[in-house]
Amino acid sequence: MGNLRDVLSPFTAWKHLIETPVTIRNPIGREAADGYRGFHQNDIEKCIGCGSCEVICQNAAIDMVPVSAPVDGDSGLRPKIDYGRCCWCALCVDVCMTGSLTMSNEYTWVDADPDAFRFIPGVDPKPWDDMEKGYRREGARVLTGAERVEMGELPPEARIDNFDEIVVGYTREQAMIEADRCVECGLCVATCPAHMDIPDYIAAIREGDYDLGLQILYETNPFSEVCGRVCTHKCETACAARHEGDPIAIRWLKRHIVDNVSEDRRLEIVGTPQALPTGRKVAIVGAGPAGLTAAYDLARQGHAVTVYEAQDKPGGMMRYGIPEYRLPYDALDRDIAVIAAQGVTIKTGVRIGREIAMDKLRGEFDAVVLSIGLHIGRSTRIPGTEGPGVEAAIDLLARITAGEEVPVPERVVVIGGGNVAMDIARSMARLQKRKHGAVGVTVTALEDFAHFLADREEIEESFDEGIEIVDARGPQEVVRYKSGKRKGAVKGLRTWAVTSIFDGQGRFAPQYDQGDERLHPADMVVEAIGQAADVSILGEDLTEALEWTRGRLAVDPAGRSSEPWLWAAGDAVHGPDVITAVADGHRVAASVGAMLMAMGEVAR
Amino acid sequence: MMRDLHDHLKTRYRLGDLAERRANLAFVDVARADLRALLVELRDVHGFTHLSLLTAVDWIEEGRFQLTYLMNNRTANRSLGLRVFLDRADPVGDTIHDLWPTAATYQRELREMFGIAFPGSPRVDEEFILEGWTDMPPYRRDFDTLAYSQQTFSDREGRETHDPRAHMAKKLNPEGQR
Amino acid sequence: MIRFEPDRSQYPQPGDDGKLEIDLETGKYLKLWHGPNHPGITGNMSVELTLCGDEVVEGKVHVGYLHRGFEKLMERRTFIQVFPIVCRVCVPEPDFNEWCYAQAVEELAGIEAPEMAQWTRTLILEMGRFNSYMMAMGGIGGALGMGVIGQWMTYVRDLMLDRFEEMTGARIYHMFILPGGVRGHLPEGFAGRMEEVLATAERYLADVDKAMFTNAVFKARTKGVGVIDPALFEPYGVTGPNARAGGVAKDLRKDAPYLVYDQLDFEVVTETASDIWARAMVRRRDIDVSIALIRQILAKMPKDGPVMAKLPNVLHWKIPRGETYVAGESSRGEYGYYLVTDGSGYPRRVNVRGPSYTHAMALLEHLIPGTNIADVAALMVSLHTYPPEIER
Amino acid sequence: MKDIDKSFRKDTETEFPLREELKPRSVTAPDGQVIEIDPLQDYFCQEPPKVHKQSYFRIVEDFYNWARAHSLWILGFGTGCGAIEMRPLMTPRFDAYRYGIQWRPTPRQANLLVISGYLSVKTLKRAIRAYEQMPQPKYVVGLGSCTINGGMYWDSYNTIKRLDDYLPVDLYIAGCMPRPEALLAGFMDLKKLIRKGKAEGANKYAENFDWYKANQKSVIKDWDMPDYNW
Repeated sequence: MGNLRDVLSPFTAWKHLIETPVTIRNPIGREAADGYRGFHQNDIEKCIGCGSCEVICQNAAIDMVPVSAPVDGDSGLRPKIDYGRCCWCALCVDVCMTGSLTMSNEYTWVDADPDAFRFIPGVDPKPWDDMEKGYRREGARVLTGAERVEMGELPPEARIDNFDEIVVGYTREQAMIEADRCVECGLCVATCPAHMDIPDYIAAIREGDYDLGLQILYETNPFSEVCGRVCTHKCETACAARHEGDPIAIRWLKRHIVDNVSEDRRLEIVGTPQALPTGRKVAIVGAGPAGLTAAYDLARQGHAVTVYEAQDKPGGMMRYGIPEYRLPYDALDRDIAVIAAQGVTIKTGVRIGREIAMDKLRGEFDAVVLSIGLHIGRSTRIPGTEGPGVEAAIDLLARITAGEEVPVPERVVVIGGGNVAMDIARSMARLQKRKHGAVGVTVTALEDFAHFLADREEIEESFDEGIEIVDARGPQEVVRYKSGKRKGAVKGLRTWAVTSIFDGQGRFAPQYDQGDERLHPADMVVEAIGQAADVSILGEDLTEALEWTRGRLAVDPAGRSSEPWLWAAGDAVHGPDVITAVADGHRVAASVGAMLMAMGEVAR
Repeated sequence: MMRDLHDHLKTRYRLGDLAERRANLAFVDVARADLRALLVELRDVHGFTHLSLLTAVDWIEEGRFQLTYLMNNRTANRSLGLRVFLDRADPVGDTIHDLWPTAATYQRELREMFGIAFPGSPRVDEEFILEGWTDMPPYRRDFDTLAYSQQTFSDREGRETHDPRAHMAKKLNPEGQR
Repeated sequence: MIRFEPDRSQYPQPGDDGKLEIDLETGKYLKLWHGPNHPGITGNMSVELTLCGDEVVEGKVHVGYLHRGFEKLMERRTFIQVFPIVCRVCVPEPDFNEWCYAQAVEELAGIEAPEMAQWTRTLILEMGRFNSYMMAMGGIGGALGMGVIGQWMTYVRDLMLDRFEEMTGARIYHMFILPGGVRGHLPEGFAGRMEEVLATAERYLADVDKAMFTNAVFKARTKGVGVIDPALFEPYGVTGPNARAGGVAKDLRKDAPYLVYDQLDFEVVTETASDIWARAMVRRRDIDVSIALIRQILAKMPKDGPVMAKLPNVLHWKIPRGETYVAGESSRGEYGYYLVTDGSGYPRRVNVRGPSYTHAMALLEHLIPGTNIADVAALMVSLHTYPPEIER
Repeated sequence: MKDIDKSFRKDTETEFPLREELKPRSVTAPDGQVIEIDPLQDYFCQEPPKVHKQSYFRIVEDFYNWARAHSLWILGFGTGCGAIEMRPLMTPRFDAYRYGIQWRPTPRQANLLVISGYLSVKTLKRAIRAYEQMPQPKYVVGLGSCTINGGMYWDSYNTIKRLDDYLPVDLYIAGCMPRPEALLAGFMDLKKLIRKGKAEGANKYAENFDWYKANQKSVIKDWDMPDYNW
């Protein structure tokens, strides 16, 4: 038996009688901790509706419901949360690609109606919408990779005196890591002009199944090798990962797939047309991306396709506009080889309108597709542009590709801030380095760096290569020597500083600060401010018969002109890049194919 | 250390290769006929006196169940997982409740959740966790818990979700053009 | 000590096969369902007791009332999706599940959590242990009619839950230990507020010592009652405080140090009697160890540093084929996760080895016969079992 | 109710046998007397529950409701995780007793059944018995996601998804799990409902008794007990 202490000591508990009670006076609605995981909040302006929250939710508590119209990079969907499912684990907050989804520290919600516990945070008003406290993700997004795998490049000193390809391409390991970052939301698909199945081929990389990846690429784009190098990758601007980190390197991943499938294997996978020959004939004018894509599609449908190309080699702007250091010719040749393998006849060195008239094509073929591109360089028409020493960028690029001799003076000034300006500047820099051992190129652009048209990496690489880029300069005059031995030769470009480019209505109307005038010394001025289509090939009668809008051939959404046998595609009607041209090619091919099919039905 | 033990035992029992996970944890395949003798030796000679757990893994593609006997030597703090494979079509295990009485509980669970029979194990056929279960043993891989749940218990209606990619394709490119 | 010794001659005798012949229809026996809805049961489980007089002649444990099929559900969730559900396996001490799972995944995926995360995890586990012991302490008091002990302990536990809340963002299911690290850093001034809680706890624990452990009634009802023969420890898989109460100085924190326990200074608490009192006392003294550990961790842990290792994209995270077993010393004994992966994005099999599994089933059924009906609740509580981890 | 896929209902055709102790039999008492017993007749009620009639006078009914609202006696049956947050309510810190709320160990003394989260099918069976044994008027509160739409066990084979298919729920409290403060807020709301006479779950149960029974029996496949459990 216990002693007396054992009996008495329990009574010491009575001292609590005189202690202050620990009771919380008003427990209902007591504020939770600052970082409490309470009810959800969503900044719907910031949210892009990528649905990663839905994917990660293991309770199937989140539905994506339409709230606004979809636009590039925003599906218009917003998460609707079912509090009959939620477990407040906040993985949705942690995975949120934009950081829009958070949690308040509110926790009281009582209702007699079980169907009431569903709401769209940020859309359905709730008392906790504006609460400051609650769970926020600490630091950067960690559940999905935020940083892009850096792409290997030739260093400037190794690349400046040659036209070798700069970009090295990902190794398998690098590609795997980069592909792993994709959250497969698919927002990019709508933004891509050709609607490529981007998440699918990225998934194929993760699986290491390059054959499958290539197959997916070819479903939407026969120029994957080209696009894997020079695509303007609008998709990456819609990428969910860009909001808190770098967008997925979609372009490089595409290239990675093609790089990892041998040429023979590629021909094997793509195969030849499975459709029976239809006996229908289609003529395509211009072997650029739009024309060849249309040719590929139509050939796969079983039609006999003939492509006419004025230049010596097919490829159009891809060959004659894009410098070799960005797109090696053999890469382009490999893509074209697959298209040719579909039974497409490509006749090069044939200029329609000169050697063969359009009318003849009309007579010989069931349909004609015009994909002539933009091969005439526009001029600023400022004083001094007429005369020697002023060149159009597009002409120069084509001549460089063709292996012709081009003038390479020690000082060159380029007018323009787009990718073509960069292309010619960098090509000239290479030629200068070879010839003179030094780079002397200045690029003058209307836009300031914040609004530059050329890709950021183009600008950075240009700087690396020693090219001077002066932003916000408006060209006023090509100054020529008035006298002396070099009379009439180009002396330089006079520019004013730009204060604004567009007026209040958004029209192009540059304003200058005339006090800020500079003369950029030059021996040659290259204009790279845009191109135009050479529509003279149509001939007068046809030009007369067709409808036009603002100098461009008028076409319906499917690319058909006002003449039922004539379609137009590519830069000439839509612009401005390879992937848009590819998309255009598909569209036109579908329209042509439908027409041919209808003809077939009638004939039968 | 584990390797020494493995080399030592390999001479007398049909053992697979030793898969070392950590310095103090390894797994090894054991022929079913050798299991009991091996367990007894491990317990009585090598100090693996503690049965950490006994459970099964369903390798449905390979048509067999894996029984894992995780033995622990509490003095040396080493664990050895013994893997015994049973034919999935007629899974019968050997009871070890007389070696470790607590194994009877594990065996009851395996009987109920995987449908592995352990003849002779006490109360092995009694209901353990489930009650009135009429379907196949639920831990088997071919049992689809989601489908079962959807069939058996009703969801609250009115939920609909949209895939961002398909939704955008439908809204922005209704004709499905490429 | 006076003990009532019943006349056992009237009791059922084992038959030839060693089993009791109990014919309820004779009217000599009473079948009593202790649970699932019963104030003297440790959670939602039940013990089917057969009584002869007020002595229990047979007890069958019934579990499964809380079975949610976790192990099945985990097989159809990705590795990150499993993270929120593991803590639900054991309600009163959820953190152990989070750690075991995270550790197992990290091991198979070849990831190492940063040092800061290791310390934070240790802190969380000790806080969880403290809370779990508080429930056990209150439960033992409650089972023996000392409701006030339960009131005090629940209050102290609640203070600790407040610390959990500010640290992790939740009271019960903290979901803080992600595979790869932990979700965040400690808030400003956390150590100071923790110290207040620990001081309050110590004050209340001193009261518990006086009101319970020196209480004549408590001693009379627990000493020598519900003795587990240490020879049964191995066959019945008894681990943790239940074994330490029988003099087995085994503690995985010491024997197979995980996290940062090898950098902490503490001793393994043991008792020798192996009865209810010893089991309560081991836990009581282990609370002191936990308190000291929390103080040590807060003093020694790094002030800043990364808390997450670099993870692959968790939305399609695949782990190569492999299997592992990760165990630690929970407040109830060896708590482990057996994880099997098959190279896919989902676990092939997850098996949770909860200490209650062995303690509440085979061991309890072995201990119950021969006890007085009034002691059954105390016996169960002293084993400190949580039903959700038995059936999962 | 859903169309039922036969592959998931293997034994629905065969009636589950009644539990042994519920079968009629004759028993010999220790003194040798033989007694015929039929447990279903002898121990259980044969009547389905009836609608609890309101008082004829509005003022009397209001008074009753006022009284009912101020004595919520909760059945201390922790059916799932959420029970752990009920415990703090019973202690001085949150002190639910000051609001007239207390816990009772037996259904016979309780008028509020709190389903604390998910219900496994096995517990559902007990919860139904507990509910039916409670005297009228009685109320049911569902805690957390699980009672509303299955919560995180939405794809589990062993937990129900919608509590209102099986028991009449008067009020739901969101959370996983709801904090003690949220529970108190819920109980306060329940009081308001009771005072307004809107917490009529028990009557709904009586009125739709067959529907509830059919739902209950569709998931409790070993229905080996009487239909009326009071």
